[in-house]
Amino acid sequence: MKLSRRKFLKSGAAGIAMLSLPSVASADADKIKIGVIDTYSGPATIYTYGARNGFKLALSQIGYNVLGKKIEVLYRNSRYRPNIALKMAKELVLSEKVDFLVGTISSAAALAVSAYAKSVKIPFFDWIAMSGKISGADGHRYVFQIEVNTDMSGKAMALAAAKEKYKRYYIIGSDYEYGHAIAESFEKNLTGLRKDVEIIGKSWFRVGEPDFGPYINAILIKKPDAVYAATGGRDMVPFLKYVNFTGLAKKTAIFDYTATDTATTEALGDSMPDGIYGGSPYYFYYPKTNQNKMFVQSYKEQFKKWPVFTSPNGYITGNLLIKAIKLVGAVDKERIINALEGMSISSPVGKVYVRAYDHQLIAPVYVGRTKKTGKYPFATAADIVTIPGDELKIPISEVKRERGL
Amino acid sequence: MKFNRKVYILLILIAAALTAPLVLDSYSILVLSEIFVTALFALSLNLVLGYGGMLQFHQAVFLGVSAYSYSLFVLHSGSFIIGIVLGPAVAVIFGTVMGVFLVRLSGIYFGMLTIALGQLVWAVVFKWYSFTGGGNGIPSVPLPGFLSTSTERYEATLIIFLISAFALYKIVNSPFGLLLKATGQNNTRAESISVNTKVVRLTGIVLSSFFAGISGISYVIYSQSVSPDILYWKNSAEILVACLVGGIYTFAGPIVGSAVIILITTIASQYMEYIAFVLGIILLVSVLFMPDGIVGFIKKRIGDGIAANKRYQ
Amino acid sequence: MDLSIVASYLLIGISRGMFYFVLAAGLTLILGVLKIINFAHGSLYMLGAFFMYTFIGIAGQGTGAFFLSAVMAAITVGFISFIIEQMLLKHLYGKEHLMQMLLTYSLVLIFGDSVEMIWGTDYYTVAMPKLLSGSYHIFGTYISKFYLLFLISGLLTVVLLWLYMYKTKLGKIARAVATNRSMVEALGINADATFMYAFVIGGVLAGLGGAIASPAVNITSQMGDSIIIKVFLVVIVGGLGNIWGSLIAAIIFGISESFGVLIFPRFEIAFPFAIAAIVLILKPRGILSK
Amino acid sequence: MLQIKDISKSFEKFLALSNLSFDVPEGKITALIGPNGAGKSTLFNIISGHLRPEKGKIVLKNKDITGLSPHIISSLGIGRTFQIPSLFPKLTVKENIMAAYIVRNGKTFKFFGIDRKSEMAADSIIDKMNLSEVSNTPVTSCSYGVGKELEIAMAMATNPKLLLMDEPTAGIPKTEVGNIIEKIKLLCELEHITVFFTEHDISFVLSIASKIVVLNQGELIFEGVPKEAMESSDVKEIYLGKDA
Repeated sequence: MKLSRRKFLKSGAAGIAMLSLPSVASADADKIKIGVIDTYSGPATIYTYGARNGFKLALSQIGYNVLGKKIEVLYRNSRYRPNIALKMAKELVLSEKVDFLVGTISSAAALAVSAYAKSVKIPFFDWIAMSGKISGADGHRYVFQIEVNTDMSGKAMALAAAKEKYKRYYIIGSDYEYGHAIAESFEKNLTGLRKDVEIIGKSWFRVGEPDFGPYINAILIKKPDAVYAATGGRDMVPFLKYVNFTGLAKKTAIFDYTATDTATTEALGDSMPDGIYGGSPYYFYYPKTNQNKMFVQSYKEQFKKWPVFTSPNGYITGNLLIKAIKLVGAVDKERIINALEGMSISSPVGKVYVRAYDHQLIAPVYVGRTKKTGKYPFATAADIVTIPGDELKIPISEVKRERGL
Repeated sequence: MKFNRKVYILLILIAAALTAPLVLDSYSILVLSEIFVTALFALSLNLVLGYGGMLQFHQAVFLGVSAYSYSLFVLHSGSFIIGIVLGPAVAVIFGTVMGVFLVRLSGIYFGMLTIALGQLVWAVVFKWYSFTGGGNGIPSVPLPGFLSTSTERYEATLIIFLISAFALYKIVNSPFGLLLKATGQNNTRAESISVNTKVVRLTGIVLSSFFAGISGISYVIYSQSVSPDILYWKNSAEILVACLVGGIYTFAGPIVGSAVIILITTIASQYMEYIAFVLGIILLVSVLFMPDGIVGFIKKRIGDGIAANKRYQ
Repeated sequence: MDLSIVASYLLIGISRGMFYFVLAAGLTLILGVLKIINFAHGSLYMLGAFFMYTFIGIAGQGTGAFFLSAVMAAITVGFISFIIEQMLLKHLYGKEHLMQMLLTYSLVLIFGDSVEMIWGTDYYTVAMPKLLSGSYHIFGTYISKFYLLFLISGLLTVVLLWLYMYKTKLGKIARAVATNRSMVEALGINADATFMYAFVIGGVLAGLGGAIASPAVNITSQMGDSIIIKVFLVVIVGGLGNIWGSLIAAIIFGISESFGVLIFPRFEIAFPFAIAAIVLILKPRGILSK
Repeated sequence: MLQIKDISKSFEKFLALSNLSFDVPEGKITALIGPNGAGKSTLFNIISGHLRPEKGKIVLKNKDITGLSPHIISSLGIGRTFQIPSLFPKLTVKENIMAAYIVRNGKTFKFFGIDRKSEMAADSIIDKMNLSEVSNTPVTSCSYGVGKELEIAMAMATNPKLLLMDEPTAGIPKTEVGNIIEKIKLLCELEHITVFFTEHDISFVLSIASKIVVLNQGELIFEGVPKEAMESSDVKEIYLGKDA
């Protein structure tokens, strides 16, 4: 086969790639490296900075040092794109040789990184993404869900709604994984608790929808008793702004998980309508335990901001990891995972624990209604009801069924 | 057989690429296999863009459709070989169906239709939650046994790239290749020498979708996961940038362009935040000062060089 | 559905359509005159919103301040378009359209990140001016006053564009250039001036679009992405370069979307792409073409 | 060879051709003359299939070819050269010619290897048209004259029965015109190709054409031998103005 002379050299340019990449890390023993992948641009930042700061607080409280080993944390911005998050996870594991992976507000990214973590046997802690599949259907030995997931939060909102007198519900939500998952869980639990409840309509808007007019108008026409809004991190604020200036909140009750969370109320300021039912795994002003007061005080000191619902998740993740490493006495991943299974820890929201079977954090949810009390320049949650984690957790038989075992 | 300097260099490069896993650390190997996947994908685009003169603004559809077909088929039925064949086959079906409509248009209209059709496929894959996994895509896609280690996966992407690139090189320099180039450069003149330009352009689109389909399989081998992102138009724009930076009127341009873009983004992402900004500047400079791309620029330099010393001989 | 509900949806649909038209008009003007797709149109829309945020910060919260800031934001984006055209695009006029389009795409990448460098990665939102917050109780339902803003700016765009295209010398030349550029140059008229004006007007309209949308959306570097794909489709259906075609197409899209919430199944997001593909295949010159 | 049967064509309001009828004899050189805008190029585009007439028929050797797509008409034996050389800019001179042969030899869908036959045929035409020195240079870097000659070479490569030549001497310096005339005669006598060309320079036409067709504003003014054309008052009227 005569190789034609002229052009074929050019297609051999693969050689240019021969120069070896500046792989930084050498896996020295006296350092613990943690890789954090999350979305650090755009609207998600009000939640992702919260988790990161909680994590930093936990590590700074032990001077970034455990068992004489220095802790180094590397942050990567995956810009909400799953394939970029996966690529960064590979870079952190293969090039930086990190011992643990932490991250992601986006459920799609969490699932992708979790699958990769399983293949390289590196523990991955998901601290914001709430999809039930992370610890449920797609759960495995190397993933930990340090966040109340959609099954639990949907159930919490259903428990709160069941106490009220509303019968005709309209469901509206962001058209992606989180929106569908939490709306499904809410509907399943509520119709289970209250046989008289009826879902009179559903509609889904695109993430980043600029104009909610038609969607709110459709609700006004159907005149429901109450609306369940499954709005994710990127649509929460614009949606509630629309609810405010169309006066929808005055005409119908509204349930929206994390609507009462400080990140949301602070962003909306005085355009946050009163009386919105919201659930959140944490408020900086509730529970009124002194551990929470100390957490809030040192958080505000270090970051000049109120902690949001993701801050304790970061804090708990850090403390769980430190406690496990100290218990095991070495950076031995398999033994650390065994130590973490069933481990309980005291936290700003009281005693919480990691369920052994599916590595799901069992923590409470506090449901209240938004109210501008004037104490802060933003609304806070009023008449808060605590729903303990054990009441929210999904039976292990259900998890087994989801995993098809 | 008389080999000359250029072919020797090529053989050395291929040998070096084949033996890379012995020398380089596993992350560099991963980046290299990403380069081979992207380079093949860029070559498939350039068949219609540089040679065929068609504004294909959404080539990622064919890669995505092939990757998804393989993943969904293997998840449900498990037989890898059929999955590997199915990927490019489905890509060719999409290429043909879209091509039949695309060849009726030209220029901007052709480009806009590629975006409209491509985004239609993205929207369906993104929304068909029950079948394609919607926004989550398929986080982990099973691969055949012989591709279990990262080195095996690397060699697979390399060999797929070498064979496909060689085939594409042969096609570009074949009689059909000549007619495709002719049609791309002057459609009226091609018609007046009895070239059935619609059929030639359609064949070009179908061939390009076939090779994009192969790069879809190579992509799944490299990333082991698929998400709707790979079908989004921005993914097609990024590969268009790679082709232009490398040089769309040369064969090796897309390969060099892909290597440069991936190396820069990979290295930059370890140190800085704003990778898109870097890419934007590179594209701006290429468009304004190096429209023929890196390879085109070098070729002109060598060309002038040879012409210059000819005059002095 | 009784008449008042249909009427409420028509009103919302038309005002949404007007918003799309503000963006589509600029894009199709550039397409008609320069024969290129301005991929950076979405980034200019985003810049409009960011400048609006900055000017509102300076001008304050009053309704007058809102409109002044909107105009200022639009003009600033127009000025940026002027710089882009004169410093960058102008050098490529002789070259292939692909090069010009890739230049606009490089701006998408550059603006996306520079916005985060300048304004930071936090996200911003603009308070709704008092005059526009709340809603009217008409047609038996609540129509938010915010739509007034869309309607006014849409009508304003229609009038201004009509004046420019039919009443000014440059506008007439622009129309001539859109139909047959070589003929215009053969007559010794400098087409480049019309390119500059078309690109700047396109920028002003994109900036205005961003400014008027700012109270309703998250102002972030990704805000341009989803809306711009929709505006592309409006331009296709209206006919590339056909401003009045894009007006009709924008209203059709607005109405079909606002009714879509009630009727379309979950695949609603795929419909606009399908419509655009069909129109391109059957009537490439758009719905108004003969 | 070719019959034009009452062809009419209008662009919106402008009437380019109105029921035009004449025929082009086989084996001869026929000239189509008339002032600019008389409809010469429009007629050529209709014959070659790039435009569709509203009314009338084009018949090639008693086969109706009206409305067929350009590549089919070309494959039926109608070659074409353009007023401004329209070639494949980035391809070399040899590749331009080879393209025509590849189609002719039915090798359009040969995806691998080389078409030896087309290469040799192209080389022979290049020698015949003494273009060998520029054979491997891309057309963009060739002179205007080479472009004109390449047009003729490519036309010959398609082995046409009828060759439409749109102003073959346009842009050629006076000294070179003789060379082009020789080439056209060579095409007609040696290769037995019927030539039908447009021109607005009367003197060149008289020396070469055996039949002349004169158009003005889309209407047929005169059809016949060159000698008669010179005497016909209508022809003089268009060219020399009213008071001639």
